[in-house]
Amino acid sequence: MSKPASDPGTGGADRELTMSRAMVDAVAAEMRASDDVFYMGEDVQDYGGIFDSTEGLLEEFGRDRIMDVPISETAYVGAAVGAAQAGMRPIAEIMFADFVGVCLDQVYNQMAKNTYMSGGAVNVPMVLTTAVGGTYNDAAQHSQTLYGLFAHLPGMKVVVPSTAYDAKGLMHAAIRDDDPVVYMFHKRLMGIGWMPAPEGPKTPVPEEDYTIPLGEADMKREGSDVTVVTLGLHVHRALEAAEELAGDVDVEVIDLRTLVPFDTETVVDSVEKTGRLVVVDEDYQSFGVTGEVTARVAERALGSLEAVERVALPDVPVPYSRPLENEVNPGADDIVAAIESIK
Amino acid sequence: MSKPASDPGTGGADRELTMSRAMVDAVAAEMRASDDVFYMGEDVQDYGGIFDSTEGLLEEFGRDRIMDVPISETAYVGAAVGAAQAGMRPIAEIMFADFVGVCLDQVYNQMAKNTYMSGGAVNVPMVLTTAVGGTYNDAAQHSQTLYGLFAHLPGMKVVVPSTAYDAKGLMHAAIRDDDPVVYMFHKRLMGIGWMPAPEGPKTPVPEEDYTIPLGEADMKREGSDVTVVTLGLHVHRALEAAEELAGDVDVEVIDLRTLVPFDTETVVDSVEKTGRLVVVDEDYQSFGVTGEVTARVAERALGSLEAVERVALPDVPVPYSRPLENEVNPGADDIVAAIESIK
Amino acid sequence: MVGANTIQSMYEDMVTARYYEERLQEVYLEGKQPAFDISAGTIPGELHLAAGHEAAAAGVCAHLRDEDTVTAPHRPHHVAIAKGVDLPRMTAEILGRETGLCKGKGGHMHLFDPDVNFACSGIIAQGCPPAVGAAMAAQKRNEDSVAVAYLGEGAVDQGAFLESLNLAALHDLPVVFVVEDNDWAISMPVERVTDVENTAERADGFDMPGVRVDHDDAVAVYEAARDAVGRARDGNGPTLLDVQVHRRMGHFMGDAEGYRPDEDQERAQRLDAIERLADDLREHGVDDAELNEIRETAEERVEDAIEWARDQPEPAPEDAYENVFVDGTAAASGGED
Amino acid sequence: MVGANTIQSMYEDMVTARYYEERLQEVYLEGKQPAFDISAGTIPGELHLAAGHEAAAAGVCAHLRDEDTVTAPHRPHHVAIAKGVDLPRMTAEILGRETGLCKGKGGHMHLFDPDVNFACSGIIAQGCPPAVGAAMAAQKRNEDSVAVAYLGEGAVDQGAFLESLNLAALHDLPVVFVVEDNDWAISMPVERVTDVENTAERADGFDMPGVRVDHDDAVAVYEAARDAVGRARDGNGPTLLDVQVHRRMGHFMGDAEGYRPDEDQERAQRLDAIERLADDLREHGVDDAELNEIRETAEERVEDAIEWARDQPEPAPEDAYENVFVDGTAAASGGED
Ligand SMILES: Cc1ncc(C[n+]2csc(CCOP(=O)(O)OP(=O)(O)O)c2C)c(N)n1
Ligand SMILES: Cc1ncc(C[n+]2csc(CCOP(=O)(O)OP(=O)(O)O)c2C)c(N)n1
Ligand SMILES: [Mg+2]
Ligand SMILES: [Mg+2]
Repeated sequence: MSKPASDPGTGGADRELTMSRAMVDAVAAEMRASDDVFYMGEDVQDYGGIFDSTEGLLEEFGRDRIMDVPISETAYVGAAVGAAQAGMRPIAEIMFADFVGVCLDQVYNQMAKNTYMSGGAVNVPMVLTTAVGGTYNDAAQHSQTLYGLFAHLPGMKVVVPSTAYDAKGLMHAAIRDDDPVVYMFHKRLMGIGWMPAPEGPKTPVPEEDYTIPLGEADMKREGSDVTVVTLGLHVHRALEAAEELAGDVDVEVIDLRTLVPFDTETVVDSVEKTGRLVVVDEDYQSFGVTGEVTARVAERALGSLEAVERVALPDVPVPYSRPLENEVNPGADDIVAAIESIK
Repeated sequence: MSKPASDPGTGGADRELTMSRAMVDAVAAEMRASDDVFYMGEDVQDYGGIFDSTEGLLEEFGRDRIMDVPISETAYVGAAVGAAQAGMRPIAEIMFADFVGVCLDQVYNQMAKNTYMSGGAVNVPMVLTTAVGGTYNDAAQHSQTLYGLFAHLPGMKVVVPSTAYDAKGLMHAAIRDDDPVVYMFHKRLMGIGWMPAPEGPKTPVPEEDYTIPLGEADMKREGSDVTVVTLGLHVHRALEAAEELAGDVDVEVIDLRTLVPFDTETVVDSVEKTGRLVVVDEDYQSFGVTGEVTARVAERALGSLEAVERVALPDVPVPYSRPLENEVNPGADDIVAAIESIK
Repeated sequence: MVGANTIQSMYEDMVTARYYEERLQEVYLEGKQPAFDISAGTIPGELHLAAGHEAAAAGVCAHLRDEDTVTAPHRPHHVAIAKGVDLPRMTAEILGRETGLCKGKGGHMHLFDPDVNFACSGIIAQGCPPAVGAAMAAQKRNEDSVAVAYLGEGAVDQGAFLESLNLAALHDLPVVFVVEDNDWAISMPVERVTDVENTAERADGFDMPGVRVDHDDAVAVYEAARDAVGRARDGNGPTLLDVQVHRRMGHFMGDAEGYRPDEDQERAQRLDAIERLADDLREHGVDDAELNEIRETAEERVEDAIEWARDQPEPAPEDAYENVFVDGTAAASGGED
Repeated sequence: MVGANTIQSMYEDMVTARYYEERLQEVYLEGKQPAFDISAGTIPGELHLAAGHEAAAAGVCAHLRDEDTVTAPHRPHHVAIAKGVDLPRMTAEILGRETGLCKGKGGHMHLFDPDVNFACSGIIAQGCPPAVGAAMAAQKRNEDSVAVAYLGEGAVDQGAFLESLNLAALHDLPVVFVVEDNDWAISMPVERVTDVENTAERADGFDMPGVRVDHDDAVAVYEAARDAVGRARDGNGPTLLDVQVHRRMGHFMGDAEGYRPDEDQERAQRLDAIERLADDLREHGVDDAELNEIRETAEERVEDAIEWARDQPEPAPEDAYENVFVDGTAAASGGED
């Protein structure tokens, strides 16, 4: 089911969708298919989700299944855990991933652990959706991705789509999954009217249902000189960097798509081919995604690894002012520089 | 001030202390020196801290300075943030690091970020103490170290002592530090009556004050064949493994002691000497300490790095039953095996 | 009025729970003497026993069916027994055995029995939101099952509880919150952590009825719970019950209670809900021989459970990698995959 | 009785705040038309303006001194102005300039002015615990300063607020919690998120006085706050004030308020606390010329602040690495160290 961005969808006949429409498309289809699926979040009814994550769903499904909830993330995320254990398939939205600090216990000590702690006697088939990322000067408490935080804590799968095609397939897979899945969508990719997306995320999307298996990275661009491993918004920045270097350096771009489970093989195979690794991440650099990717390659393909660079948020909270945020959030130029430094 | 465990303290005349006594010693000295220092936590008054972290302090300092608090971690950790910004030097204890999920927002969005978000206009000179670790079958919600989680989030320093000598010096440094410091003490090292400690953590400890600068790793054992980088309880397991292999493999053991700031130099220098790296951690393996250490070495000393192994909790919640916990929590035997696999 | 059969059934639960805790205490100390080592012996780790809390379990659970959900906190055994959790498998779990409720992965603070919809969590008050969620599921499915969340009086200052009150009241969810007030949160007496004398007062501010049961009288609890569970089942929304109980043992095994005044400990021993209920039964014409028989039957059940559990094998070390995900996704996203 | 000087001073704060928000709205939209792009223009990112909330700020802050601490939420400007935060530097911060209060690192949701002990946080209700902590510091140091935590009515279902009530009451801390009830939490009307009509009712269950001020009448707020701040300053503990205000603009700039009934928006425009206060001043004999003068002075102050801010330089990119730690520890524990 995995398709490169260069030829997404099932054919020319497919409509193009923004990432948010593709995500909503999958939610709607799953809600039609089963009464057990419902959506809880702040401003998901009349507002349709601050980042369009539920746009249009209220009309079709009504207020019992598209539920506005009090600003009580612990209570409603925990309620999703309880409803999931009772056999439903709730989707709970944390408006910004930055807010997980007010409800992390329900996320990592309950949602993610109940299956294991019960020896598999219970399971928690829920999806936790949340918006991530910066680039629009929303400062330190509204710009984080926190990919590494979620992925570090065992028991939840973690999904980060970068295109409309992937967003739909991953959402279908997430809702049908019998385990808890954290679905992290980047605000800048959603195609929201007031936050223009780059070119890449809007893709052809088939009308029919399809799933993208969790745990499969996607080669978004083939190349032979350097492997860039990344996710989310930075897939598009990496592709931009690759285009810029085309002719000079032949860059392979791997979109992780899911962090848990992690597709080590695709990454390692690529580095065995190119010998050079650049890991790009919008999350804080240390103790996060870039370290993990580097370590997996070092463990398995140290002999092939000629050079490695990490390009990530340099362990500072996200600053507000434009020149400051631009400095710390890796741009295509930073990726180009990293590639050139080891090519 | 940094001293190897083989010769801790200032001389033979020093009394030997357990790690908990050494930690309390420093807290008491700082409380005597300044009325701004006070301690908040659950069961820190009459109980003296479930893990002896405040044993004896109530008698000397009374209930206004050693404060039992409601089971409201968000409220009292946040109160520490406010008191610190008002110029005091509070110490707030989260009884088990596992509970940080109920108050993470105060920890990472307020305590750790206020300095940066204010452009340095305010600072938050507080210490967050917390007990970490397994080995006594307390299961998934009471056995985590979460080192990687804390270290990943910028704006807080993170300290993990492994001996009484280090515990005292790091606690003095932490309280005097003008930034927030998370002080993570391993239950198994404290020397609590009902949880026997291994040999190593009880060391001679000088009567007088001394600080161990944050950000300095400590070579706990010199060796030339393999570098083992670790922290906390696993320093002692690594030393045990090193002894076991002595004569066959000459193992260097580096105790990180602080995760933030991170002493890259000591680690890299060692690997440049030995060429072989084993990273050992009691936290979950992926997206954590072992990945970060490996990546730092790979970035800076790829040419010297001949082999790397990670030994950590294999991304499962901590299981209860004895054979299961023993399986996942790295033992000296696992460290021996890892060293032998790459020697 | 509460009939003799009901009282007798509660009495059975309560003597079972009491004897269970007394025997677990003994089993727990096996291998931990003379020097107490928490990680040694037949049962390692923390163990929180509920002797003195039985009335709160029996009085509420008497109104529950298997479909009803109960979430319990770190001190769960008495509630589990009253809810009908499989006693041998629960005991095997506490002993860390392969055939335990959770295959030895959960231990005594994390008991899950989906057959009777029982679960627990060792994090203070964090069982409340999932109970609210179970009630939400029932409401959405038009089922008349209810959910009960147990918590200690020390947990009522935790956001998870307070937020849950609001969410439950807002949607008129079929939830009953049961606060077991044993006067202590480990070493902290209730006056040290809140100015509010009884938690029922808090319910008001969330537009929810709050009822205080001042003595751990199982019959009084039963009556208060009848209204509360009935309200929930009838679709009339949640209730907060605040039940006075007594902690007869330390907070956890090994707690010498140095902080606790002798009179307080003595009072807990004196005010015994089980004896009170025996008197009630006597008033209903049950004689001492019958009471003895009930107790003996309960004791036998407990002994059988413990004996069975002791005979069970420990899990194999490699089982540690199973059950992170139900679909068989490799345990280790990082380990040897 | 509230004297003319006091009313006039509140009026000054309020017209300053109102004009400030109106002007910021204009500045914010610079560079964002015709197509609204949140990251474009003079002020990027979210912007939450407080037109219609002014009475809650002026009425409470009138009782405060520089030493008193105030924490504000995501909608902070009116409170900052009433507390005496440096207006030009605040504006420079909102414009992301180097000489802003926070060197351009904080932005409009994270304004810190230690000179007047003002701080904010963009996470709902998370300003409450630090306010409790500031009060705790005052109590420990035997100082008579107080702390005020502002929050919206949408924040009262968040654990951080509820836990803070208990901790403040328990230690009789000098804190005043001020709920600004503007009927909306973004698009969620208050009835959708709680059954409780006014938050003051919640105070009871935490053993704290709760006072509802039903209209955004600055004088009524002033009087309620006099008692509340006075109680705190005298060592008699915390109070919860619940003040009705009105949201005259969208939740944030760019919010078209499609969810909001026209009548509700019209009502917010009609019920204007500033006009009401102008009437009060007239009753005190202040004539329209004087009122005009006050307004003009306020407008000039605002214009000066904006003009100054516009002239300020942006921070240099490399400044991003500073201020993670005050002691100069390298910004990046991982970056190019
Ligand atoms: C969030 C959190 N904080 C602290 C603890 C540690 N802890 C476990 S039990 C307990 C006391 C609980 O008291 P109470 O709720 O009254 O229940 P009791 O033990 O008296 O039955 C504490 C503080 C925890 N498990 N979770
Ligand atoms: C913990 C958390 N959850 C959600 C949000 C997103 N959010 C920001 S403002 C807001 C609504 C707040 O409403 P209210 O408290 O009434 O304040 P108002 O905006 O009306 O002034 C929400 C949901 C947040 N900042 N923090
Ligand atoms: Mg209790
Ligand atoms: Mg509001």
